[in-house]
Amino acid sequence: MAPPSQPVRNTRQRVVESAVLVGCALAFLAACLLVRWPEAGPKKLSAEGLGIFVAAGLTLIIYSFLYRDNPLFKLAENLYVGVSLGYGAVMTWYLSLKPEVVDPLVFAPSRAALLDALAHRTVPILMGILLLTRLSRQHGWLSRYAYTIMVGWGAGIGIPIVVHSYILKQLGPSVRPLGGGFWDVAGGLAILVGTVTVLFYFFFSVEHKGPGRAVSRVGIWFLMLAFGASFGYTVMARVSLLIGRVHFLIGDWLGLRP
Amino acid sequence: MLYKRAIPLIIVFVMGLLAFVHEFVPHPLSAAFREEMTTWFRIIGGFGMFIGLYSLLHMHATRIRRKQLGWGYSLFVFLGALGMIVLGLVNEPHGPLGSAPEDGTVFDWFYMNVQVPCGATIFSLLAFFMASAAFRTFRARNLDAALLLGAAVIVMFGRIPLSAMISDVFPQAADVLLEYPNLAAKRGILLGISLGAISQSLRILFGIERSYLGGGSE
Amino acid sequence: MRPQAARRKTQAVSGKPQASSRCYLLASGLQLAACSLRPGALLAATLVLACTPLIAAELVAPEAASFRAYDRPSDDGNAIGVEWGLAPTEGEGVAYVLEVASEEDYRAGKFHTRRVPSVAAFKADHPEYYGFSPALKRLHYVHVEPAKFYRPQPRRIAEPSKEEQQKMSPTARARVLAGVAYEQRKERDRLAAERRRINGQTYYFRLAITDGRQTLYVSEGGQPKVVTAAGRPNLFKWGKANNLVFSVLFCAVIAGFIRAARRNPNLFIRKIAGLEAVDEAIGRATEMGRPIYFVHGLGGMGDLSTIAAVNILARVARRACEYDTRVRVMNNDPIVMAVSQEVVKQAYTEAGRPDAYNPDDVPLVAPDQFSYAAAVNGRMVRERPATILMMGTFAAESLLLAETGASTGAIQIAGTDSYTQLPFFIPTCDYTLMGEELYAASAYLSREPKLLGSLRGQDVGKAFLMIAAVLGTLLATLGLHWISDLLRAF
Amino acid sequence: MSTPEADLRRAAIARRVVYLLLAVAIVATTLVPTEMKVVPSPLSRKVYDRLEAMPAGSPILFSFDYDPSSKEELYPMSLALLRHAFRRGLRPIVMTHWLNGVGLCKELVERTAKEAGKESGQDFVFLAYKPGGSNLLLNMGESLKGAFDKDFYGKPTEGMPALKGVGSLRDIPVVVGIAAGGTTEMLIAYGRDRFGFDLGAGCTAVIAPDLYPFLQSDQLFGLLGGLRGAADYETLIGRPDTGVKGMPAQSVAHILIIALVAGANVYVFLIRRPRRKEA
Repeated sequence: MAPPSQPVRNTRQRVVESAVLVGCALAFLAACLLVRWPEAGPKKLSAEGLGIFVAAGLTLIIYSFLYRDNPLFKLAENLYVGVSLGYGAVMTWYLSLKPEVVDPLVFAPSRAALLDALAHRTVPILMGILLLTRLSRQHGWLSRYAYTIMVGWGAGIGIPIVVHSYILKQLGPSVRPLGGGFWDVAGGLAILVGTVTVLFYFFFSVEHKGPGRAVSRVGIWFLMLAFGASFGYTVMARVSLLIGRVHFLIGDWLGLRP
Repeated sequence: MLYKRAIPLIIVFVMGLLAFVHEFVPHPLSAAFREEMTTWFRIIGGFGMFIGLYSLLHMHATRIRRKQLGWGYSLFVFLGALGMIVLGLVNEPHGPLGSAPEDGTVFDWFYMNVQVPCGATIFSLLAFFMASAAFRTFRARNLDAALLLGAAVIVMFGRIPLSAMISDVFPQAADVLLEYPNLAAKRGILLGISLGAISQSLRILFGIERSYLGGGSE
Repeated sequence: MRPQAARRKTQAVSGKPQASSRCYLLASGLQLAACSLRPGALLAATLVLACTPLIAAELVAPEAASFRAYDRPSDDGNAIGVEWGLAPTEGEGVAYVLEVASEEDYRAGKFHTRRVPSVAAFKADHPEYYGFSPALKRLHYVHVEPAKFYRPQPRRIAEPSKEEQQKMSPTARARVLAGVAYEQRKERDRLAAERRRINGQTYYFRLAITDGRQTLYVSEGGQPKVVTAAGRPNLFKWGKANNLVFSVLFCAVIAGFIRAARRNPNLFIRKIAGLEAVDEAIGRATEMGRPIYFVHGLGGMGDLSTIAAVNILARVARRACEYDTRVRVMNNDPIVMAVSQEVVKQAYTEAGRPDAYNPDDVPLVAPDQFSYAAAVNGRMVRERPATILMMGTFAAESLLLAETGASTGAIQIAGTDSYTQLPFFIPTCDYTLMGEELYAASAYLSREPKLLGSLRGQDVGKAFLMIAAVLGTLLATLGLHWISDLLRAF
Repeated sequence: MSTPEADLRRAAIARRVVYLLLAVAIVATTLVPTEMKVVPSPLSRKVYDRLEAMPAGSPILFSFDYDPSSKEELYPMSLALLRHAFRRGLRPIVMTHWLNGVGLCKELVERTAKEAGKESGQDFVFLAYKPGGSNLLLNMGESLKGAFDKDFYGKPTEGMPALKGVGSLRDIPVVVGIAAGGTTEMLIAYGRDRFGFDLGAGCTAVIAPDLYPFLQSDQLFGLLGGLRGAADYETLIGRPDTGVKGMPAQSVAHILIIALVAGANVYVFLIRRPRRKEA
């Protein structure tokens, strides 16, 4: 994951960089010890304390990418991908497969419970196993039977739900009477004009010439203001993430925050 | 060909029609049908998860086997995944057939001190990329981009508490921008996307759209 | 169906359960369209209400004929609807007492009572069942769920006490608790079935009006009038009729246009400004004699945006080959790469230069998100292309690509349906194909019936929405809620 | 035309200077203990008022649909919401639709429950995760205890005091969805519009502007947007925490980025461009 432009590195630069790397590692270890040492001598390192060191180390390694993409960063990133994969697999077992497949059938509390579980769960479990055939090359088509039922249901139920919640309910406020003070009427008109012009901008059956061109221009202005709002909010979001990490490094790791 | 292509398409159509019609029928039978179907999909979902995880691990495994570019790092993906799976299934107080690992287990330690910090930090890198892009490439090259950057500045300044201290006009300006032009445009986009989603559902039901079938030979 | 007759049919004491409820509903449904169109009727109704003088003290019961009970339409059969006309003497202190009794209780003369304030509970409060006709404002209305009066008896499930649970081993305890949970679930299902059975029986209703001092029954021929009804599951939610009509009509329009597009591929689509920008950019690359970069998004071959990207790639490759300019296509998905190689090779042969095609120009750069962006950036900075086209689905890495592309001074054109990334493409690129414009460009170029038909069909939907919004607001401001009621979603 | 290598190096330096500027701005503001008064926005207040208006003991469903990548933005508001729910004596039912968010959800619930002295199964229930997304919501709409027959700790949900009187989503008056992705729209279409509960939303600032159409159509009763939303809610419940502490740094960072964008544009359009015309 190299940063945008990858400067060509000669040996001199390589030496400097490895020296800087060792320096940073030592500084990190010193900071960790310093933080824990003054409290009445070397306290036994609790699991939680060790955890904060590891987390702080990984955070700094990932920020090293800002200087340049380096093996340490790639290692941390791939370790993260691996740990997430493992976590996903374990949690899928404990929260979905075990309670839905193993517990009702293998650990059924009574015969009646077992029969009831068999009645309701055999078909979906068989379809789940069918789904797994997608991984093999020649039997892959068997998985279609599981997919088609799910995709068919999703497409079928999707139509009335989308019409209900995203079209009719959204049209509701667009057909309210324009009433109240000047600003309410102006606001209502602005929303009506905005919605209609944006819809017209994405209208492809009529040439955008003459009046059509004016309407689609207005539509673009509304779109630009909306994307501007999203731009500003996205900046706010990414900055908050960085602030959170800085709070962790300064507060939880170094304990400097008041 | 019948059982590889025709029957699946028939199933899609019948299932879709049932799902569509049952939405309009208040009869208790239709509620029972919905509960049964959603119970099925809840169970199948667990197997679906495994397909996603397996194919990712498989990709990294082939990269290691074939020593492709960056195979060393794929080794770490494997180590991380297998380590977590072993730790998760050990789960000492309850064992693999007990309830999920709770606080204080090594599994939970790795989640809290490796997965959470890495995930949070990687995403926070974007703040830096955004700052540098803001300086080097975000130009008001035409009226549209100028409007966009103008609105962005109004929202960015209006949403921080500092601006409210100076005067109420800034937060109000941001609110007006969000509650009128932004609302109108996003509603227009939402209506457009919804019509697109309905037409895609229709194409799936009538078998015009088949790309989701996949699964090996035609 | 004679709607007028259904309304006037008086309800005999022991008449069969309200058979005409369905036609009553149909009648009110028809009336919705008829009378709200005639503003005159609206005016008449408000006049009648206004001039009913409030007679002091003396209590008068509502008209016996208007007191009726029937199965509530459009429901799962768990409720009975009871309605009665407005009494002349209504007001703050005045309330109604509705008496409910099952078969046995009615014979024994025992009734459950339910108090209804006279200023509330109008039939017009439930448009999802009865529509919007103004007549409903002059009728009181209440849902009655008999199972709330006649509760089924829950059975006690034996549970091991805390101490017993302590003594058991974890697995034994889990098994016992699972057994108890299973019993409790069975009991819950039994109670639900029992409630449905109770709700399905016939019930008898009497109505009285009281102002705290006097109580007066609605009576017919000296006796308090008794009406009966039973809840029955219905087969259609009338409140969702507008949803059904819109869905079916819209799907018919889409299917129609797809079939039309199959017969006549050059169905009209307006010129797409973005495609002209692409042609100009190819021209610029030819003048400067530097390559064109085509950067795919993260989507697979199944995504609409990737299909659109490949269609645009076909045109770019053919045009570039005519002007003898090299096109390099960046990929992150093996299938998309294979398809792109095929498309570029075919475009070169069409342009009469099959020899110019070189597979290395369409490489698989890197598989996952950020390494793909970094690798493409490295190539862009080294090779400094004149034109960069980014088409498909993008995520956070769009910022990395657009920033580096802009800093190399190239003309950048982006096309994506990822609305979260558009705010970053617009200020960095010279032109941006936004959302559906990308699909329109793809349909414009490929003339594929599926894409063409859907696009034109969706346009009809957009036209309907535009007209409905403008007309609806206009009419609503003038006080006519015809369109607003039609679009109400329940 | 300068050589590509020179351009390359200059670009790399410019980029790193900006990175440093941003890092210094945030670290400095975090170190200097500054207090910043937060005036809660109307949309955040609506969420607060809705929870305040709920009678004690009524159930409330929290769906924390985020994972570690959005933790820094959504964990503070989730913490404030749960603290408020426990203080009001409500019965939180906590779940997530995101598999990788289960651990965060567990730590959050256990921490706030211990703080408020509440007991799992008695005062709240942690259902954690089940796959299915919109289908899971439809399933919960018919029977909540059918969808989740066990809670995270393996205890059966049937007969659990925390779920007394809660047969399905129809019996839950208020649901609050905290989203890092598209789950708010899903909660509206497959939940609120069908089962009639009031839906409040919290989300990363990236998505906040896209939810305004649903606020105007009353499909959402309020919205907490990003870290600012958390700061608003912490101020409303009178327990300032990470949200409020982050506001000074947020303000400084915003001003820096505004300066970068405005400055660069002013430099390019007012200073450099006219000179090129003269040459």
